[in-house]
Amino acid sequence: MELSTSILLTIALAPLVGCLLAGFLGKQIGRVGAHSVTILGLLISCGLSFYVLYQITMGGAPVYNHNIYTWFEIGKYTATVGFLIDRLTAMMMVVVTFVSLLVHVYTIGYMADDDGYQRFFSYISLFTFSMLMLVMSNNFLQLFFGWEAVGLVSYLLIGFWYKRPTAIFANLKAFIVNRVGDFGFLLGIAAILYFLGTLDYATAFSAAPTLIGKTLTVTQSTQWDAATVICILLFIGAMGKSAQVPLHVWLPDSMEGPTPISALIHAATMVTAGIFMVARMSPLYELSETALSFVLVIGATGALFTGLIGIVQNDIKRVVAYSTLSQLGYMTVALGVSAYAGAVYHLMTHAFFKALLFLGAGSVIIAMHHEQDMRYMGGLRKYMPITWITMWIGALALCGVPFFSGFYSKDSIIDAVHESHRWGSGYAYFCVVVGAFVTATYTFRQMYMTFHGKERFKVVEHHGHHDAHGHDDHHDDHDHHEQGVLHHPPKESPWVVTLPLILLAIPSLFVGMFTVKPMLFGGWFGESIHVQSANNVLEEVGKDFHSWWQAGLDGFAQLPFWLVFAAFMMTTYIYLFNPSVADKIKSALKPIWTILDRKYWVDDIYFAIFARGGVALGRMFWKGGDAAVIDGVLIDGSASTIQRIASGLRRVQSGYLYHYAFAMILGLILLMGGYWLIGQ
Amino acid sequence: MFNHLLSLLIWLPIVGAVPVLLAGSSRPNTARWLSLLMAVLTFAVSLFLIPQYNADAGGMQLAESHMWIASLNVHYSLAVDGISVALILLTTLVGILVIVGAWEVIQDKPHQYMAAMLVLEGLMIGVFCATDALLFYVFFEAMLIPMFILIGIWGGPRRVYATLKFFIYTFLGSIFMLIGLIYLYLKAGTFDLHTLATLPLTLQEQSWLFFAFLIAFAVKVPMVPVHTWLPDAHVEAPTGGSVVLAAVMLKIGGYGFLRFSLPITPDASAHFAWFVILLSLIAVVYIGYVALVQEDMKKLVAYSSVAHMGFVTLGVFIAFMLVRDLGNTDAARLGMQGAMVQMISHGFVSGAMFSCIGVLYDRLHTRLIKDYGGVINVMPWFGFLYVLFAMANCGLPGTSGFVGEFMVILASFSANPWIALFAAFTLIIGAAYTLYLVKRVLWGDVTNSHVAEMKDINGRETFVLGVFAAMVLFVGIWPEPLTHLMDSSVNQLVQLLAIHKV
Amino acid sequence: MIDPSVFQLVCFYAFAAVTVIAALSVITLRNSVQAVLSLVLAFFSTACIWMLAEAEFLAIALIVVYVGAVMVLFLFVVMMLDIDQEKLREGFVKYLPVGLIVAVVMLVEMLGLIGVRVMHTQTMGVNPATAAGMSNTAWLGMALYTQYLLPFEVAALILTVGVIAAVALTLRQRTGVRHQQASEQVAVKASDRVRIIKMAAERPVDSQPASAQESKS
Amino acid sequence: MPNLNDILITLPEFYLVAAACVLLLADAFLPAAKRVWIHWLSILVLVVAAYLVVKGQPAGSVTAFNGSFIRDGVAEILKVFALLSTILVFIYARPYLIDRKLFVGEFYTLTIFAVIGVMLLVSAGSLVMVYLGLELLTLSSYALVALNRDSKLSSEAAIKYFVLGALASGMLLYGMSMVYGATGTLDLVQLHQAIPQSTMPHLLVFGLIFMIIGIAFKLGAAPFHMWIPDVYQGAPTAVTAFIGSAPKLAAFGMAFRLLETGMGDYSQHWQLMLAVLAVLSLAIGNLVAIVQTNLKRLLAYSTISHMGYLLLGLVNAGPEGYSAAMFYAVSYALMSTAAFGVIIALSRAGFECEEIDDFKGLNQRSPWMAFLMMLALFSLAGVPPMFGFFAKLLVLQAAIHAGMMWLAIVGAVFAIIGLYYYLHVVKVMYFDKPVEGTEVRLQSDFTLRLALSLNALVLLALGLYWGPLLSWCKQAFVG
Amino acid sequence: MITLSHYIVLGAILFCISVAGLFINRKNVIVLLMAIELMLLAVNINFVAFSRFNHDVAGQVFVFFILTVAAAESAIGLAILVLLFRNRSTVNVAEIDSMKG
Repeated sequence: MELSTSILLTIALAPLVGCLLAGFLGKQIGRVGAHSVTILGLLISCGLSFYVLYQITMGGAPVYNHNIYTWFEIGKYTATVGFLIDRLTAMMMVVVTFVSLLVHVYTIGYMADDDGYQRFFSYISLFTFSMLMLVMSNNFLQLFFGWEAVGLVSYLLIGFWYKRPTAIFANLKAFIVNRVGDFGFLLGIAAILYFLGTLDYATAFSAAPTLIGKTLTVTQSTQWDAATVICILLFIGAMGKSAQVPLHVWLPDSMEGPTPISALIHAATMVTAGIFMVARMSPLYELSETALSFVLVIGATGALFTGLIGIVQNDIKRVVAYSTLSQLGYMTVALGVSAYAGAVYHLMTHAFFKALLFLGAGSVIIAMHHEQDMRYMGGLRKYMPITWITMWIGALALCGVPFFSGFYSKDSIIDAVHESHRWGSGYAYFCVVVGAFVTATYTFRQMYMTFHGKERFKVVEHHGHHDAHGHDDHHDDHDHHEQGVLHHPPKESPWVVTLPLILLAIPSLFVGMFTVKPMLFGGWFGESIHVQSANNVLEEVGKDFHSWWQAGLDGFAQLPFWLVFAAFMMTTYIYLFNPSVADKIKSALKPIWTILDRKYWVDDIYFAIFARGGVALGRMFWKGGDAAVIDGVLIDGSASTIQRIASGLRRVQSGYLYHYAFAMILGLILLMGGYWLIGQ
Repeated sequence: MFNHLLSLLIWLPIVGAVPVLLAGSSRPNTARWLSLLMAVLTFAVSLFLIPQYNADAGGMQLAESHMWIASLNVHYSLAVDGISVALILLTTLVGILVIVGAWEVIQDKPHQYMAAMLVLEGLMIGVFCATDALLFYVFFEAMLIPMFILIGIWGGPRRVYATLKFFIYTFLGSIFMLIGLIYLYLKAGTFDLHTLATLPLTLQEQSWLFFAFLIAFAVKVPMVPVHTWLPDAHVEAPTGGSVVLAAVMLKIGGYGFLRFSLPITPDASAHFAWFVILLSLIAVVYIGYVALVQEDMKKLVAYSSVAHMGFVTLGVFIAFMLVRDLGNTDAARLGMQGAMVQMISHGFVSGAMFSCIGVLYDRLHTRLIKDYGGVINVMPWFGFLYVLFAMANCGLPGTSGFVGEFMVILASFSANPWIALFAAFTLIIGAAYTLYLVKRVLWGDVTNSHVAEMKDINGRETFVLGVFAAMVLFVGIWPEPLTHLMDSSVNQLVQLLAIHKV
Repeated sequence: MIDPSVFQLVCFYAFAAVTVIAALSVITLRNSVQAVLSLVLAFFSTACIWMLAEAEFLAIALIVVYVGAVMVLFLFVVMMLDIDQEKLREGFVKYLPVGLIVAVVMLVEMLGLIGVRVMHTQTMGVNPATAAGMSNTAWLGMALYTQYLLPFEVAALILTVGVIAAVALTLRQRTGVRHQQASEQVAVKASDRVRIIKMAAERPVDSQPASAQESKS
Repeated sequence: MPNLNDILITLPEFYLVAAACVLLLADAFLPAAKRVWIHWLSILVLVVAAYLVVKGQPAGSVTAFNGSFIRDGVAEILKVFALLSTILVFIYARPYLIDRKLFVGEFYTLTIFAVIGVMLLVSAGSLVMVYLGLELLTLSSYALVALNRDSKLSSEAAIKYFVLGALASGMLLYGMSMVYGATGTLDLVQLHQAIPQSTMPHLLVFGLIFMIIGIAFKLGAAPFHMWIPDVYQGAPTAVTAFIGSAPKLAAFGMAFRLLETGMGDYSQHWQLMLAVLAVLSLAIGNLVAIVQTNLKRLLAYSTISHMGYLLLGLVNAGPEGYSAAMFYAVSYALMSTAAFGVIIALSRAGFECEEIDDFKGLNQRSPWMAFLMMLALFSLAGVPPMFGFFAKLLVLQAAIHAGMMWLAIVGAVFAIIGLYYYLHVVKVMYFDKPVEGTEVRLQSDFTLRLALSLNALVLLALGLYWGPLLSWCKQAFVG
Repeated sequence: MITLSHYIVLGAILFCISVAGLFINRKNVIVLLMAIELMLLAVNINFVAFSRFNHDVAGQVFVFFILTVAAAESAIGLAILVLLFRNRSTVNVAEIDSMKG
């Protein structure tokens, strides 16, 4: 049965309606009204997404690819707005709407006391709409629309607490760094239009083989392969959005936004848009080995080196953020070895467990009254058991412990890299394997520092005015607090917070077992993902795959697991039994620690070169170019020159009659002389 | 009425200015309502253009022609194509908005202000309608007078310097065009643009004429390096003046290229296209950096206007490269269409940005960025609209600012990827200067007691900004009506590009 | 016997020399009266030169009109205005070289452009008036009152303007100067001349003599 | 022999002479209180004269008094506008003269004599008539400039005007003598025919140079412009208004008669000379005007530059150029009367509103006067849609058509510089605050305000619809 | 034999003397007026000579008019001079510079 356009429109527009209602009528409909309409919108959207997924996978609905309306039509170029619904899309829709729905519910609890309650719901619904537009698009234009729209919402949400200087710095940074990626992305789209003459996916993909042999004239003597140019340009977009090295710098800072956002946008959905996009463009990427190697190396670098930074972080959210960077690197590596399905699969599982980890972290933050520093936590498990357990599920999934969903996705990526013979795959393999150890290290460190060990905070009962304050205000006057001092003992979060945790823990735990075979090795994605047979590493990996149970058991025998185990032992010793070791290691490895703490100085270098440098350049252009040369010399200069000449000339008009007569005589002499010279 | 629709459009506001002026300073409200009535009437009349103009057929329509100066064979001839229609609609709409926007803001001699605005509106419409070069020139220059007055009387502290600079700069540019036009007249015996377009000219003649036209329109657009009048004029102009200047007046430069450089000197234009493209790219990059470090909000937006208008010239001249060198007429259409959409869009976006700054200025009487901060705390609705326009200014998809830039970048990639590379740089630098502005003005905590006392926008301001917002979103989400309106005209222009005169 | 043409030439040179010297005196003499008289001399000698050219009427007119009227007017003004002659000629020598150079350059240019050499061969020919069988005066008069009637009228107009202008600029109705008004004298009535005052027959005893004198007069 | 027909052809001039004499007598006998009659009578006289000029205009060109007088389209237009601008000057002048106790009959009679001079000059058919017409005009003008007998500036201006004017006349005469010597005739038409047979053609060019100086002096073209600023400033404003209008038309007529009617075949010789004068005038006029503080003086320098533009038309040396130049002269006459009219309207006894600073904040105090002045200034600056723009357009076109593109570009560049000082005055009127304590008391004279408004609005109206005037001008030069 | 050039050269010399007189003289306005008379004289000599040379009466008629006009001109010139002297008590050219620039 063909999917109906109205259902798809409803899926996309329901969150938008919610957003508009909550945003424009926020005052009128109140807090309850705001979260009701948005959640209702999401429910509709999510439910229908599941229905669409069902129809696509089980119901035998054909791939839906229709235009809704024409955006412009100029000569042979048309741009439209339309939907392409295949299995990849359907899966993404479900992930997006599901996580979004849970985040909506979670927000009721998390933002309960915030002044911007309605605004927040409006934003996240807007985000859901944008993300849906992105994934459901059937053309590059709409993709770019969604791409930038999620960037906008991300910008708004990172700066949600707009009074905090760090937040408004972070959102500016996020937007501009994303724009750097979009810069490449837009050029990539332009290149596609130039080479393929269309913006429509289907047309472009079917014409993709014609790219072979085409080149782009870069200079008189240099020709670049068309497919490589397109793919690398598009991937630059993905690097921005999916926070790949070296455009990763915005993501850790984006933790300035409220935690639900970190979960939804900066972990589960938006940042994976780049992964989705590359998977979507697989027919193009398959044409360029060079581009894929580029992707591979970038991804691998990110997977290892950003993870390392995670080890030295003390902010609970930042640890998860660096973990996200690292995991995005894994996905990118998968893309780089043509294991698109693996990447998308990891995207899905990661969405669940990473959202879980963020929301769990949020739950902890609520309990700690917006204290995010793990050095002032510890032993929280007895106060908030549900959070504790669910987070452990997420943590184990992240580490890739067998049978957890993360295991299936991550392990198969490592295997796929192992199988690949692409340039750079050796380096990538090293990175992802070591990365597994690193991942486990920061994950366990985080869990121990938060939930286990001694309590490193004091509870001072205090019936001051702070009781009346919402979370929002806590941030404002955070500095007035002595760190590690709570006025109430931590307690488990309300059900609106824990329910989403539980609902996310379930897929984090189980989704891998049930979906690994069809999705990874069963060709579930069908036509959505195109892999050339020579590149099909997953098929190679799949040859050893028999069942989820078997694979899980085999997992215990493999190198990654033992690395995770080693990390487990190490962190358990250090953080559970002998915390002083941590400091000793830190001082012993001071240089390395400094490198990691300074994040390889990437931020500093960028700030110095691009921010300060840009401003200095601008000032130079302005004062030197505009003010000094153009205005000073050319405009005002010529004006004053004229003025000077005029003042000189007026002195000729001396007022003396004999001078006047003399001027006339001179005129006569000159006319006569001139005529004498020229005329005769 | 439809036979003289264009005349009606031109003269209605100009004649309408007389009763407004006569209302005198003693009856300011009469003057205000009268001028609003005139502006609304003009807008209403301009709406008739949509059904009356056949967008599919393209070409010059609704023509009127009367002998004006028989002994010089000068005609009072008017006609519009799709591009003109779009620009006229923009003008009439902005006409209403500036009058509403100035309602109680202008307390000093409001009748003169409103009358000047109406005259200006009529003259600008005249520019877009004229198909006789001399008539065009007359409207083109006459515009300067009301604008000169507007900036000079109601402007800021350095208004005199700014308005003199504005007037003389523009006059400087156009006087050379006049000489070019006279030369053409002497060759062709007419000022009729259509005839001039078919006049055979050698490449050398074309080159001289091209530069005569270039300097006139480059100043108006404005292009680097003759842009420095714009920041000064904008900074000192009253809000309404800035809005009209940015929204409509700058477009006349771009429009002029289409009406003069392109059909009359196609070969020279193609020959020197690289030069204009180079200047356009410099506008995008160089001006972007300059905008980044501005301390005055209006100056910043003014510089951003220069950068955005760079896309207009880029789009027009990239079309030459595409048609002449590569034979890619479709991409040329895309580029030119992009330029046109960018003109309309920039009209809305910059108009809106200047209106926003006007809103702030009316409250705090300063335009310095450092005097603000945390405005969103006290003016949330304003903040919402401001962010929307800022996003449009940095070309976010879904807003009108994106459409034109997108098309132009797509087209320029087809011509040369390096051009596209520099053009697309606007994505980064545009976002940087715009959002840096937003950050410093809107976000943050209120640190200034004056800011704390600011009131959110009132109904009048909401109307003005709301209309702008609606247009920005409409064009951004569904540009097809706009592109369709202009498409056949653009196509015809592109066909002209291919015709060699030598 | 001297050849008449040679005699004419000698005369010409003599008069021309006098004219030039007189002209130079006009612009160099310190005393204005002397300058005017030099000018008169220049006019006289020029009139003689015109005689040589057989333009008798104009020669006479020059003397009658110029020397007789215009120069007298000049002299009159020079003498009327009380001018400090000495002061007026200070610094004259300073500018002489410049003036001389310019004048010489101009003369050279003029003579060069006129082409004096070419002209040197051109003689004056017969007297046209004699050829027409008329005296010079009649010849001139015939043209003046027929062909040049309109200019003649205009010249009259110019003279009128000269009169009006001179009067308008210099005539002053001075206040405080008593003129004899004949019409008023004629139109006077007896009542204007004599005023009869009625006086009281008796006067108060204590009134002072001074006031009585006043009222009487 | 002259006959009645000659009289009929010259009827407007004879009529004016007679009327001037009547006015002269009337002035002598009217008591001072009734002198206002002279004013109205003079205007009536001029109106009737204009009527006679237009009414009796024959088709084509006719001559009278043995060719001394030419009555053709060129003369007609110049006379009509000379009379018209003089009428305006009379209307503007009355309150000004009354305020300064200069309200005397001589002003009217001398001005009318000057106008007669203008009319004779533009109709001159021989070198004698050119000279006599010119002298009639200039002698009257000398007297008019000195009319304010108690003013130091007036008498200074008059003496400067007189000496330089006499020098220029002398040069003109010297040139005429040379031309006469080369051709043996004074009649312009015969001169034209005699030129090819001349045995001394070098004398012709030599004489031409001197005659051009005479013309340039009358126009006020640099470097023969030195009298203009001082005379404009020193003369009573009413007289300045006159000197700025009708005599410029006469100067054009004189140039046309001498250069085209007389020496049209020598155009290749005088074109370049005029071009040089044009460049110098444009440069000096526009540049020095920038640094002026006195509005009358500023307008004087602006006159110099305008005469440069007029010369741009003349260098074309063809019907097109002549019509452009005449159009320019007409437009200039109207613009300058309007500008001086405003100065008069703002002046009053004891206060000459002639410093630019006196105009500060005029828009606040008298918006209408400011508006009229703005119209005049923008017209002078040549900004469309004002009349002055089209005049500039035509002369630029004429110059380009003559193959002198460089000259047109020079004209264009100086138009920009010129724009600056006109804008400066607009700026002072509109953007500056009025000086405290100086309020403007407008002349309440109704006819002045009406005429001034009409005069300024005509600049706008003619800017919008100038076709008929141009056709008229072109018509005059056809055939 | 007196030729045309004799007269013309004399005219030119007189013309130059009068021109020199105009700007060498820096003091007395009256001398300026006299220089102008000299200039007219130079012109008259030219006219008379050319008239004789061309066998044409017009030149002499012109001289007649020049003489007439010169008389009127002198009258007005002297009137202005008197006016100037009354107003400023001087006829010193170097002191008549109230207006300049």
